[in-house]
Amino acid sequence: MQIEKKPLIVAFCCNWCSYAGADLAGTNRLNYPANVKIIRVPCSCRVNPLFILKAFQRGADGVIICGCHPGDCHYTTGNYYARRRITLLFSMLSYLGIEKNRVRLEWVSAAEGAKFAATMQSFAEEIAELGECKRLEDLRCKK
Amino acid sequence: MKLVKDLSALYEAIAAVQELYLPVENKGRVDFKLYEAGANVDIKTLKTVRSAKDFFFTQTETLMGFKVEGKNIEVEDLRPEVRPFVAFGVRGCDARSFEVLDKVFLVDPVDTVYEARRKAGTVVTLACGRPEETCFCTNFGITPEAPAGDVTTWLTEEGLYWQANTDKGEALTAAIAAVFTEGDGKAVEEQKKAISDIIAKLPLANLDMTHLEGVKEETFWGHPVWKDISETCLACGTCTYVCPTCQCYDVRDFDCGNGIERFRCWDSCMYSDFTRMAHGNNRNTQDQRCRQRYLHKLVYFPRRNEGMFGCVGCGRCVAKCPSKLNIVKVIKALGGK
Amino acid sequence: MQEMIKSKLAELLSTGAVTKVIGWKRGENFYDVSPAAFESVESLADFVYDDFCGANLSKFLVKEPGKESKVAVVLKPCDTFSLNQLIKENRVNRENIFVLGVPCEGKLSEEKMRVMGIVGLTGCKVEGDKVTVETLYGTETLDKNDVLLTKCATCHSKKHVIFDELIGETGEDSDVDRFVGVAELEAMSEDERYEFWRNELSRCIRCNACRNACPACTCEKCVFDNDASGVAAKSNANSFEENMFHIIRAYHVAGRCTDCGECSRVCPQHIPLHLLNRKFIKDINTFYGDFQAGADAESEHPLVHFTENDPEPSIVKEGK
Amino acid sequence: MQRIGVFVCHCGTNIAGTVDVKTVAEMLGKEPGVVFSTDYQYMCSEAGQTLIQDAIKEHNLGGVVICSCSPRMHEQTFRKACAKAGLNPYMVEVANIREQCSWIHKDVAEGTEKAVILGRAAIAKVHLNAPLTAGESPVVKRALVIGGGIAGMQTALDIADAGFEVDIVEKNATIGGKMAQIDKTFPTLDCSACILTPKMVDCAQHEKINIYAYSEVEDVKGFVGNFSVAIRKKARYVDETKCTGCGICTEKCPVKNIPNEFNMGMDNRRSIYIPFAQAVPKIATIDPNTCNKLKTGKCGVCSKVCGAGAIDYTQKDEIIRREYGAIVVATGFNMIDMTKFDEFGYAQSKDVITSLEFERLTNAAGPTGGTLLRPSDGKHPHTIVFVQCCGSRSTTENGKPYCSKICCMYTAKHAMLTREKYPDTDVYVFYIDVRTPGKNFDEFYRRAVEQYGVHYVKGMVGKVAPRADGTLHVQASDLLAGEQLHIDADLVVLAGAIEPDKSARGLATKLTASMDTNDFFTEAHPKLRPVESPTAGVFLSGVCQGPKDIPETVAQAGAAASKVIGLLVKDKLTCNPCVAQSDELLCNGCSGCEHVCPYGAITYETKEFMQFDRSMKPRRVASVNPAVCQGCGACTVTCPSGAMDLKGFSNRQIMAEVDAICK
Amino acid sequence: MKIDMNKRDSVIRMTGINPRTCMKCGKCSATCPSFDEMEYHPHQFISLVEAGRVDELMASESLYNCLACMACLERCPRGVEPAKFVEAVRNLKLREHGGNHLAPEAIPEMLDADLPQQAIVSAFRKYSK
Repeated sequence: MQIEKKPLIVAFCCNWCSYAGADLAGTNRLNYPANVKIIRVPCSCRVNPLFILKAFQRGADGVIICGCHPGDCHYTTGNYYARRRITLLFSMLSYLGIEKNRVRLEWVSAAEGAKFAATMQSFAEEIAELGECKRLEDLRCKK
Repeated sequence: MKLVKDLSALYEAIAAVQELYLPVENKGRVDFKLYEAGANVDIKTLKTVRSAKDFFFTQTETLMGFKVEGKNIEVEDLRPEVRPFVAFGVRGCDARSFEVLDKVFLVDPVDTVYEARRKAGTVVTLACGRPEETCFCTNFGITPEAPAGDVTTWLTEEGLYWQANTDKGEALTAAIAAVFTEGDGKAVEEQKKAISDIIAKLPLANLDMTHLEGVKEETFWGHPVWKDISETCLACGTCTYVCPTCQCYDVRDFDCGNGIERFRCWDSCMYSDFTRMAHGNNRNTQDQRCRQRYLHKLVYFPRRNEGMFGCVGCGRCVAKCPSKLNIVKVIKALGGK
Repeated sequence: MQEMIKSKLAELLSTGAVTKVIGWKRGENFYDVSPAAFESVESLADFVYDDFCGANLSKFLVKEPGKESKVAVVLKPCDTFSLNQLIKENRVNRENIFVLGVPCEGKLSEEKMRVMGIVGLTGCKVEGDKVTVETLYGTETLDKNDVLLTKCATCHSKKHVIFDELIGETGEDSDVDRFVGVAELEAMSEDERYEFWRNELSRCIRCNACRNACPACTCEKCVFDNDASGVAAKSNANSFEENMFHIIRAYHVAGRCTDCGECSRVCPQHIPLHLLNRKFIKDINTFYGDFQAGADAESEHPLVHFTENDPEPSIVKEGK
Repeated sequence: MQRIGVFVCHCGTNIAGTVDVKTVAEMLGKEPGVVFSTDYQYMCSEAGQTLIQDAIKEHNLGGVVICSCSPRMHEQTFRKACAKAGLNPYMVEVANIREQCSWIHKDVAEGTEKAVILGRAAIAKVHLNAPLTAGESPVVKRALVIGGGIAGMQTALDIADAGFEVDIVEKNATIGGKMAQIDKTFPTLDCSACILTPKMVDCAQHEKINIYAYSEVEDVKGFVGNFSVAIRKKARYVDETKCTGCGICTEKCPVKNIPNEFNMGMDNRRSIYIPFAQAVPKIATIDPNTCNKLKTGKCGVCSKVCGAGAIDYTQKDEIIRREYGAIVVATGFNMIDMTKFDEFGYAQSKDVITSLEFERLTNAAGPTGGTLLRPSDGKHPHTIVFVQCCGSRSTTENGKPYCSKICCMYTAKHAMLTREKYPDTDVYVFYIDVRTPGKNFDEFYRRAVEQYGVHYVKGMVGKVAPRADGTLHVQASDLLAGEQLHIDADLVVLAGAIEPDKSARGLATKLTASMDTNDFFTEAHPKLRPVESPTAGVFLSGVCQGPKDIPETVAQAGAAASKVIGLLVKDKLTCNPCVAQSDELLCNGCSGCEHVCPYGAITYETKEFMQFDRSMKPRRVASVNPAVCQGCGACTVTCPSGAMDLKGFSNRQIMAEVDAICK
Repeated sequence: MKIDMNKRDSVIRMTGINPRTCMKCGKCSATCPSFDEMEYHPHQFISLVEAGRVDELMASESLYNCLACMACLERCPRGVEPAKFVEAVRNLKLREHGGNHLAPEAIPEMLDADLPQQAIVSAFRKYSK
């Protein structure tokens, strides 16, 4: 059962657009790395900065948040709030010297299966290049 | 009397035989750090921000683990391996604090982690060359000019005078014998005198503590000082965490995903969830919590420990409390009636 | 000045206009000034307003019952921003508060003196730009700027934004660039910034003084204290928890922090926590337009607001 | 700790092909709390569901994890199945090991490992699930149809016939849409107006249908069953209740040179106009941009000639707010702007026209009275070149990547009709592929070639250049002959790509309905829910969802209507139980959540709370209206103390998933 | 009919365009001003490259009948850019002549202040293997 330890990526996907986009990528058999693991949230605005930090604590090497394109939020405005929150959080992480490529936000619609797969592919490559996340790790979780 | 002229040679020599911890400066703040070559050692600054209790009673200490695999749980002993070490540059007040802590941790049931560290540690104290206005250790019978410890040292113009007091101290002295020369010790006597002169001028050196002798636990319970203090106490843990004698801790579990790490960490009686139990909390309001903190040090602890106060007068809380509330004010308020 | 304030407060207490005053009280020595509550005219004898009244008293109002009795509070200009913010968030009932605005020329820090190696402090006199300090080991004369509290050295406003009565004159917004420190860090490389913050945050003893002093941190129960939150912690077991606590704390007050600087003032380890909050303030100003929390009690804070043209998070990558 | 059952679906070979389902079931069976774990061929089948139900009863399961396809596919199926076995449906979690695992990975070891991890995450979540009960909300028994073309009309008629009230909002002065402009319809060649106008009249006369013509949707609030829509009724400057549609004003108006939109600008109308003779409602409209009276205050001729006294220059836009249970989008299409394709010379020559312009040129009510004449000189064209795929199937920025679907057939129709009416014309059709799937479609196209002698040439036109003598030099490929053709044409007709109406994008935002990259509305499921938008209560009719011809549009319109009827016959809708809830003991009353809630579901009240010293202290605390909350979670992140949490997606649940994934 | 997939791959690499995106509409050939002079027309370049029949193209005069006017590139609805394929086949031909036409060592003496750096880079790219 032991597959080589790859950089681990947690993807928070909004139920209405990005999670559906991920489904579409699957329907179209578009491959992206298996180390991307998706967590379904109702909306990108449901993603609490705590979840992102928690993911790093638990050993994630990259975290990506996907939501509906601005203006297309199923709940009208959720992704606009998410955009502000996430922008500020990302800026703060970078300010603390956390590699800024460790986190990403992408807008992926339900129709953009190809974009979803391509995004995950490129994000996984970026994270692989950065290697293991050392700056936000909790060694207790890595034993 | 043994004298060391080259301090860095001394550090190197100690570090060669044991782990050496000593005060290191970082951006104007001094704390005990593991010695490494080139470290910015600062033994002139009187007080480290954190007290020396960290040597024996660390802020967090992993105790055990539960490794979870499927439906099986395996218990692991995660207590750290303790290696012999030297705590260098400890002041008299902190040295006394170890005795206070011993009363808690070395009585039955003995705290094995604390005991292991206590046995492994050699305490090298340093006389307080420049006592400060926040110091009031003399009220507790501490002699800052000749502090206790396995080894006592004095930093003088000539160099560092060194005097081993215990077997552990002698052993350390023997292990690094090469760094010593002999000095006449005059400078030590002069320094002791100079320190005594300064102490005489310290504003808090002669507190009236008589009203605390032999009182009952409940004597001061209804005193108005608790409400006064709690009114602007922020309920932070600064006083507790800089205090060398505060010994309360919480045992918590951390879920690491694959299992649990059980650890203990300092706790503060200033916190609202301190000693919270299933039924709720013993002390619900901040005045009750403040009362607990000060009476524990001034009344409850001495009653159980032959009059030994749970305070060593280091003055850290005096300097660090964000609201400038501290034990000296309480001592005075209780005395004033 | 102090006497004028005292007599005003005495008047308020004696006429029954207020039943309690929150101010500062003289302690053991020149710098020993505690926030305190005064409930009688006699108790005001200990009232003090001087160069060491750095503490922001607005947060103590949150504890007030918020009904029936009225409380007077003495606020410096920067403290009034905090009060406004608390009113905006319904944490303080404006009707039960009497705000006495007092002018401020910058408060001093005895801790800064200690860091400069000046110890055994016994007395202090401020004359113009100079501060003369008496110690057990002699007398020192210092530049006032060098011993100002960090928050005062980069004061953003000397204007009272909310008050019922002023003693003296209110001032103006300052044109000091308070973001210099943030900009210096931004100019560093990622690795340098990481090292900088590691060095700072690794000293954190998790005493919670920053949180408990912060007028924006008024949660009934902090997530870090709430065992049900999933992120509760009482100590920093490792570097992650140091980062986590300070990132989330700064994040939770982002858009609400008035830059009162209490966090840095109370930190026993002198961690420049205000640099975290100011980073958020600077980002908000840059990304979403200038915003000063607490400048009024109405405007929506930037994180519960948006525009359709807000920048994307990729701006962080494009920037430095 | 819950007693959890794990059910791993093979989905035939869809999952089992790249995921070792036995191993997954075995591995997950070892997880804490899992008391039963198995795999099965098709979990969603009757037998699969029975398997789950039996296991729930036999093992007294408190939680169920199904490792199968996307929860967007079968979560409801499994929830219902579990509910039948007495388990609360919200104690079910689906681990998506098909779309997000087996289908994207080729390596079995990799797929299996990932499936196990996804299963663990679902187990971790179920441990923290709590039984939820859905509330109910009433349904407003009225539907709104946006767009009054054939799609909108058909939908409205079908809904109205079922006995529900329907409002049609049409942005133009009349309903009818594009079909009103078309001359004949393929493949039967019956007259478009003859079949459309009776429907328009039906709409106008139906007692359950109310038409808001010359109106637009201003904003949409609410949610399925309870939409509240503001409709802007634009000022016509004519009192609808008085105008008889006699048309005198449209003859007397002195402003004569306004390009007539109905005839694609190929003739003129007046400033006050009725779009066409059969317009519904047949009411005159003043064009405020060109009317002298409105612009300068001088004129007033129409007012003088109107016998009914219907002219009202002071009329203002009116906002009407109405409640609806369902909304149907039928916003239709337009042809893309052909001026961007300079190779076709559309902007250079009047004789290069679009197909819709060609329709008007051949229509009896058109600018030429139905005689095919060149727009430039009014002469009869002898050589006509039709170009297909103008902008369709193009990945360049001016074009559209999709096939516009209708062009092959209408071009065949145009070519055939031209040859029939004017046998002396040479007709060329340049095509890339001729696509004629449809009943009698290919026969129709072959007739154009075989009986009518239309020259079909495989190849594309590369250049259309106007010559000094007024002819058009057409340079094209004949790929089958391997030649470059040079044709001197009199008329070139471009079958331009069609695109969704520009208003659709803004409307989608108001409706929070999602769109694809081409601005076509996305359907809830491409196969199984083709007339529903993913946004509950919003339905799709006609070309707004994708290119369609008339019979398909009518069919889809009927389908959308039946979905709407299915919704409106219900008296109550079950609400989503995954809503926010506030913990009063933690709430500090800051109002952050109230500000970010898009539905106004959060209100505050002041309550007194006992303090530890037994005194009472008032505090504002938030409460959530579960019927209004839609469960987005915006409030939960705004709340610093975590007082606000979302049922079904709680902080602890999401963190548990994070933990499980990362361990 | 010689199939040479290596050459095909070289052309694809040089153009950076997948010839399979061509939908064989013929618009390139319809727009080509040199159509009549060419043995192989622009759309056929794409088809032949895709089929690996690059040798036929290399042997054909058509290579030099292309004016590089880029009309085909401009008009193509699929972004296939036939002109680039013609250019790529020309380059293949050039490189076939053996040796590098421009050695790296020769470059320094060609440098002068007036010569744009870009010209050297593109020449180097074109004339050396």
